[in-house]
Amino acid sequence: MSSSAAGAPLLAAQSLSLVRGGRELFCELSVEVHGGQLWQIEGSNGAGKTSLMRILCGLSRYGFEGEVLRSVTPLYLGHQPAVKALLSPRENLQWHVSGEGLYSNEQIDTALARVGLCGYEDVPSHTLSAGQHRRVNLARLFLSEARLWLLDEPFTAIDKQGVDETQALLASHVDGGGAVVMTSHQPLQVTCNVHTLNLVHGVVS
Amino acid sequence: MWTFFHKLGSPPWLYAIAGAILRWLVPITLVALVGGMVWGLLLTSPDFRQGNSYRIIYIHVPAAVVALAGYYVMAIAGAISLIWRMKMADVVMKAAAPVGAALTFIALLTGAIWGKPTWGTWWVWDARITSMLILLFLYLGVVALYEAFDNKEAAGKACAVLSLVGMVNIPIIYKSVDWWYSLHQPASIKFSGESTIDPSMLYPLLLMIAAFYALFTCCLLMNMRAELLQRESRTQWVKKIAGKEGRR
Amino acid sequence: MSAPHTGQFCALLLRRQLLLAMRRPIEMGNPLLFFTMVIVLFPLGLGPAPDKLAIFAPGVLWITALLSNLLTSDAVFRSDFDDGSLEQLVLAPQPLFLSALAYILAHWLTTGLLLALVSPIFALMLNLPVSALGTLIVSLLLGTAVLSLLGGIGAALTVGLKRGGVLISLLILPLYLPVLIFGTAAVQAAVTGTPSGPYLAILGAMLSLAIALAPLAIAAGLRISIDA
Amino acid sequence: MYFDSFQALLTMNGHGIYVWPAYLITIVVIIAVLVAPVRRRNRLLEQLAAELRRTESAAVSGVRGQQ
Repeated sequence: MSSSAAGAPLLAAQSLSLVRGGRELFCELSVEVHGGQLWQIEGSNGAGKTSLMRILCGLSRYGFEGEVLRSVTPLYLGHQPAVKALLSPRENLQWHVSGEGLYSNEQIDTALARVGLCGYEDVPSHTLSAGQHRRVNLARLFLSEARLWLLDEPFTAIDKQGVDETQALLASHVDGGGAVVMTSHQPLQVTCNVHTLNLVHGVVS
Repeated sequence: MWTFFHKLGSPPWLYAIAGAILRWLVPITLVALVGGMVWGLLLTSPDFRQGNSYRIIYIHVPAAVVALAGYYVMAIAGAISLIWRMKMADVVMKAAAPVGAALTFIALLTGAIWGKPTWGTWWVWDARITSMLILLFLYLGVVALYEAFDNKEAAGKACAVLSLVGMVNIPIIYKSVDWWYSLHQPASIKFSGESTIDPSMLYPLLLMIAAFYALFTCCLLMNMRAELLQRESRTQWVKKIAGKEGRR
Repeated sequence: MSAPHTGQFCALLLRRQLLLAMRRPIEMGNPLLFFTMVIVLFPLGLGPAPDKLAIFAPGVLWITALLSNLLTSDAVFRSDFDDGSLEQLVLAPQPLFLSALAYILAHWLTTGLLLALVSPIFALMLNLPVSALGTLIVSLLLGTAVLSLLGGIGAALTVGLKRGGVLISLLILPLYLPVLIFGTAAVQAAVTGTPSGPYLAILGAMLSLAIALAPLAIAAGLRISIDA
Repeated sequence: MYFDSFQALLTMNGHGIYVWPAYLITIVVIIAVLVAPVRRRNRLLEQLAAELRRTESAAVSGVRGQQ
């Protein structure tokens, strides 16, 4: 169920090159992400993984060569959790600045319960820990209807159980015809096939 | 036409053509500047009202005119850089800002010096001088914003937005200040209208305006060349030039 | 569950920003406190003679309003930039310039509007004639909205910079001038008993122009700052 | 020439103290804006040339080291 995915790609990057501070981070990188695929971007620290993610999701619009085509609006989770300390987790998700969707209370309750924040729905977020902030952010994955997920280090500050649950979620998203592009230092333990994109060597088959 | 446009986007070509233009433009500029100054200082007769102090007009007015035009050059380059993503437009913008600021400074300073014998005071909150002061702030804002960004590409885009905002605002600022001055204008200060200028005084003025435009172009091109070298310092064509000219 | 359409999203953002401001009432009070303190400085510096104060009152009130607006404009996008919300906002499918307008409206409601409403107290302390109070409020309502929009441009351009605080004043103070000129002129006209309508009309025209153009510049600035 | 003597040219009926400094400052500023880019360019080129020499010599010594 890997490269057989038919139709137009959800995300296509054509010969991306990036030079930062006189150093070439990657060169002529091309990748096509179809529904039903999970891509992991590989590279050591400072290799340009985050830069590539920002180019793929559209936050970086110049300073690189090449072209990125997105056929759907992706959901992007960056390094910052985008959780307002003054708002409760429920308010954070309900009025999320990403403009994704309007969710009912039940949906939010379920999503927060899935990330282990049951009972924290209506406390101010500044009483939560950094890891819990990241979990609030991950709850967006349970709510989202976006087909393409771009996740930059989604497992940072998440405990073992949370990582397992998130990986299961990624697998079910991919099985449902969605696509995931993510960076992570840990090897993924998921039931689906993992495609690897290496910043130096390109697509690894 | 399109090949010309494409060539404009090519740094080595731009560097070479700017060098070729400068080779004859710099001497012409210097001759025009010296000629205009000598003409204005030595050969014209003094104004019947202001006496010899009016000779400052030959640097004050050209500097002010070109400073204002320079802002528009900068803003239009900014628009090109934002709309067509042309990197060379960023270079033009970056190169224009300090020159424009320097010319505005000249206009302000000579205006103040001119004010002393004419109005008896160094500084008058006259509409035109106040507008020039605001123009200086706008220029300095662009320079400061550019320097504040570490990422020079983002700096260029940010300055482009700022200079466009400034361009929309310049007429509004000028009109407001003009109106404000007419509201508060003390009766003792009067201006001699420039429309009554005598041809014998006008010709050197026109020469000086042309000379300042040429000066602006020279500085613009020279700054662009330096900026191009810095931006392209990793490329082969710059290394070749460095290998040829850098050893001394 | 579908994505909110543009108007809905702007209303959501507005509500979110207002709620955030309400949860930090002290921060909402800070510009007002600043306004008060600077107003107190002027009689101390200029002398307490009532007639002298009355002459300077329109200018003093307007300059102080302008400074307290400047003080707060740096914070419009700052916290959202720091916690990553701004990235998400930029990526939202809804047009960014309308979202930016919602932010600016929230900023104006929590600064300019409050300032305009409390200004009569300070105007009376500065001996401004009662007949000019109405004009003062209207001119501040219109003028501070323009200031918020212009300040938003500066905030958007400098939000990615660590030391943006001083820079923002250099960038936007020159743009504030027309508002200051006509705002003061309107109040002065009301003091002398001449019609202040034309000046208010000009302020309104400036506001219309600013509403039309400033959000575009703010959106462009935000995209650039996010990218840097 | 309008002025009769060098003295008259200098004083300009009392306006010389305004006119001459104005021109002088202008000339200084003009020279500054003309010289600044030239100096910047020369400095850049020298830096780049030095860098080139460094990498060249490094390459040469690297080759020697291998031999």
